[in-house]
Amino acid sequence: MNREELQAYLGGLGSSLTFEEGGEWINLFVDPGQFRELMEKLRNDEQLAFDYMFCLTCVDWKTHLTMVYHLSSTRYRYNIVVKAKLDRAKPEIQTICDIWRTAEFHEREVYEMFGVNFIGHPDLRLLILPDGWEGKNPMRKDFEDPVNMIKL
Amino acid sequence: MWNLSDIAKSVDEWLNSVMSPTWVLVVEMVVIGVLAIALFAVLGLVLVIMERKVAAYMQIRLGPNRVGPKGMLQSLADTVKLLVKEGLTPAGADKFLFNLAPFIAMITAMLLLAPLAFAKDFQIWDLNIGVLYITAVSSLSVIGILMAGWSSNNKYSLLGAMRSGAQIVSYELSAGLAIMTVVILTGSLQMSEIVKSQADGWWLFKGHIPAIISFVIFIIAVTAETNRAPFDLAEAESELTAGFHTEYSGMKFALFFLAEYINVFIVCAVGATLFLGGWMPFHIGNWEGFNHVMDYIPSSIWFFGKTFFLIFVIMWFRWTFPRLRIDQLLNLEWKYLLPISMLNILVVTLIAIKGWHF
Amino acid sequence: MFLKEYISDVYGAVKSMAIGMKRTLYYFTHHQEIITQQYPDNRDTLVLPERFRGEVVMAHDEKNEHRCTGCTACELACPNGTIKIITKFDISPEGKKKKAIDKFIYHLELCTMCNLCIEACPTNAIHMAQTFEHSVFDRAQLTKVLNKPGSKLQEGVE
Amino acid sequence: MYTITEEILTTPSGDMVINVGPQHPATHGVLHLLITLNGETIKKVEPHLGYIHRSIEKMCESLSYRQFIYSTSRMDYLSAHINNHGCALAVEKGLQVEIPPRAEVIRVLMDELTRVASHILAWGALAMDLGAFTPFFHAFREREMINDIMEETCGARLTMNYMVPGGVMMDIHPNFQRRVKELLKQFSEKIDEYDELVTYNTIFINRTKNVGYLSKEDAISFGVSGPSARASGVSCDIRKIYPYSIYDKLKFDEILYTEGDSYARYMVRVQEVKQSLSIIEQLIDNIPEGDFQAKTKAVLKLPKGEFYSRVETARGELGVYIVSEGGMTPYRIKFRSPGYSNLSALDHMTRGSKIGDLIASMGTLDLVIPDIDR
Repeated sequence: MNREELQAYLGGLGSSLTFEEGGEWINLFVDPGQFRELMEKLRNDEQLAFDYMFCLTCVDWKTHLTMVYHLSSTRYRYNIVVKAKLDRAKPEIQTICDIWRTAEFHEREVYEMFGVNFIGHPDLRLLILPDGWEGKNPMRKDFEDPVNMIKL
Repeated sequence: MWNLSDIAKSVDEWLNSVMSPTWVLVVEMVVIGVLAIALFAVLGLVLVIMERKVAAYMQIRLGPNRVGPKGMLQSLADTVKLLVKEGLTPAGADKFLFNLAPFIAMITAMLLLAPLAFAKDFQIWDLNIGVLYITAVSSLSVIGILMAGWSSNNKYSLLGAMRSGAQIVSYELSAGLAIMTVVILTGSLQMSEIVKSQADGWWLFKGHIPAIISFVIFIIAVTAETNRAPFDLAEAESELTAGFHTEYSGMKFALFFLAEYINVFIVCAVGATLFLGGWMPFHIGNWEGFNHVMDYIPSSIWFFGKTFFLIFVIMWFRWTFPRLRIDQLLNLEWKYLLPISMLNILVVTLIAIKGWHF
Repeated sequence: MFLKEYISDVYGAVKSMAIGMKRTLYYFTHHQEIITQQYPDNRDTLVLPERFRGEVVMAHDEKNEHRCTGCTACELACPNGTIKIITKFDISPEGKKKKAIDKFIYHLELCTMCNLCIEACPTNAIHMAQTFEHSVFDRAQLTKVLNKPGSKLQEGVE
Repeated sequence: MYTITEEILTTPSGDMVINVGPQHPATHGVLHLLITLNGETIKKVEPHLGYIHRSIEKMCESLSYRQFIYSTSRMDYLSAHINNHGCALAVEKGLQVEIPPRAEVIRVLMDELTRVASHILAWGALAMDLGAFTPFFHAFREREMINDIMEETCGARLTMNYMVPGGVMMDIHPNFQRRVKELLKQFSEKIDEYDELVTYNTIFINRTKNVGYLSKEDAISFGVSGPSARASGVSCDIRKIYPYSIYDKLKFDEILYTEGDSYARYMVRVQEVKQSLSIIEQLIDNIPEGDFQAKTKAVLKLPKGEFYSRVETARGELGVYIVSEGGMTPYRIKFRSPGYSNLSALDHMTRGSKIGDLIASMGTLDLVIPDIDR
């Protein structure tokens, strides 16, 4: 499948999917409610078989958070980007760490750095931050640390 | 020609002429004790610097080269450092056992010195079961290690000690069997008898291939018994940081360190005595001139030369091989060394009965 | 054949070990292969490549003149805030006010030797020196003023 | 007083929890593993990270596109050039600049030299983890030559900061070609030694064969990349499947093993050294003349959008994800570091094996802790 075919095929997977133009790969926006369902389809669909998740991260847009999932298929060599907008005050999304096991660590990182709550994650604890860390999430844009952050 | 046994004899005669026999015994014991401790100190220094130099040259570097000529006094400086260091005892440790353990390790090593023949007729105690005595006492060394590991209140130490226990107990078997081959060939447990029986050739050469096999097994087994790489699972610094002596510091650590080297020296001395003819010079058949030159070299030089060659071989192992895993270590003993040495001992018995050896 | 496998096992193991031991024995007996550099002793003969990045220095010629115009390109290029330039206004003989550097402050303790300031400099005023023994007892000594006292801007450098 | 005697006596299962790290000889840095042991058998491995987390991603948000590249050398310091290359590629994707052919060749040469240096260090460090010290020093002999080459051309030995958006910072040193050829000659003489000391050694084979098994499916699922994944049969060499720079014009093989154990991971590295050397051999006499740097503006501004570049570092796939708002600094940068994903597979790989196997698995995963912690 070329890019257009792939995009058309992906569009048929869910109702609330929107595509973002431009970019190196197909950008797919999904509603957090249908997110888990879509991801399962992407992983298990024989035409797609996105079995390798090479990047999982989050971007703080000040008004909302965006989860960014980079998926790759080792069988067909497709790459796509799946994005989901989250509410910044109470960010929540279904976990996918049982679909791609690498997500377990990456979700823990996003959890502590951005404060996203992954529903169903088996072991959502602090991984990088010191035990007993309280307060804001360091990678959010409004994080201030007067001691350790030196403004140049 | 003067040699060590003549000196000992004349000292003995002089002491007998000035005091009663009871006092002579007391004084001689004190003198031997002092000499033994002095030998240990010197051996410790020499072996440490030797190990570091051997390691350095194998690793294409220079090794210690600052203290003294060519760095030869480096281990002396290290000893001074260890002496003035604070010996810590961890809070949760069993203090009595913790402090006792290094001494047990050291005393065991010291006890093994008794039946060694350092030169012609120069032996502390030529007891008639010398070989048995050595195998018996050397197995005590595991107690010191177990004690240290258990009392340290450290999980690394505990794991190291348990590994060491399993290791030493199993490798004693094949070490013992390898020693037995020479005992069978000689027909005596006495050290001086064993050396004398090699006047016309070392057992390594006289005993055909079975003797060589048992010599190799002996070297492997004693390397394991002294916890040296590739069998240094008790310390295994990349797994257990430092194993049973993780919590030791200062002089208590130095005692463990020294005990390890003394043990290496002793097992190599035993190996040299049993297989390489002890203080017997190297003779070739009927080359009169060559044999005469060899006889001219003092017997103590022969003994120490052979011992240090074996020590070098053990160091050579250490700086070439990776470490085994604990189950592979036990596999090697129970699946390879033990069956081979048992078969070997049968062959040796056959050779001894039939008198096929030279 | 169990026994055959067993024996070939033992033989292969012994052979592989002997190969390794031969190699270490080779190095034990061939001391010319030693590659150790005896560092503090070879200070006199130690030559570092001319591109080695040790610290930022400002070149001064024999007339105590440098080439720094105080344009702060290096200050902007530095990712760590290592460089701080304090400018002043010189009065030239014709009575014209001219901007010049007062102090070129360089924080060696913050520097990561990334060479971005050298690349950014339009007048080649600063360059990397090949020094590398930077340890001192007081951190304040690592904050350096690169322009020498009384130095001036070289003629013709804009 | 709390003693381990009590702990062992009061834990019914007889399990024991041991800290491996943050200061431990086998973790090559400040990795902290909490391992649950039953005797010598590992029941669980739980990594605790963050001991040297410098938040490079956050720092980069305040650095310009020229400046942030230097900080990525501090992530995976053993493949600093390749990290820088990845960042430069991501920025260049946004800038749409044409890289001069000379710069591309120099970049690839540097990348491959870095890969060789990294792999032989991994070789030595693995042997040291398994208890053989000598190979470590022998590895440093060749690594030292590479470091000298780097020092001469780039000006630093470890954190070179040689790649800039649009090319490389400086032209190669006049001695570069001669010294690289010396290095190739040295390798052709000494490469057998590596096999003699480690690869053929029975103890080494026993310690690594069938140890830390990772199946192909698990490797993909855990996001394992680089030599560790290729040992499980996953074709994941970014240089082959999504070629960047001039890798599509070069002749080299992707090393694939299917065993998935520690020995296969080790063998992939040893073979990759040979492949990298052959790449260097192809390029060293064919460095085209021309500029070493494309003309770029003094102040770089990326258009609004997202730029993702993938490069193959010595440890696996490095992804540089730049979100730009059109300003002078990136809005958000994410480094997808290979070590982080590789580490997540460690627990799965080592459950039920011995402590010694954990060390071997860790050594063959070739973890670099600053890469994991970023």
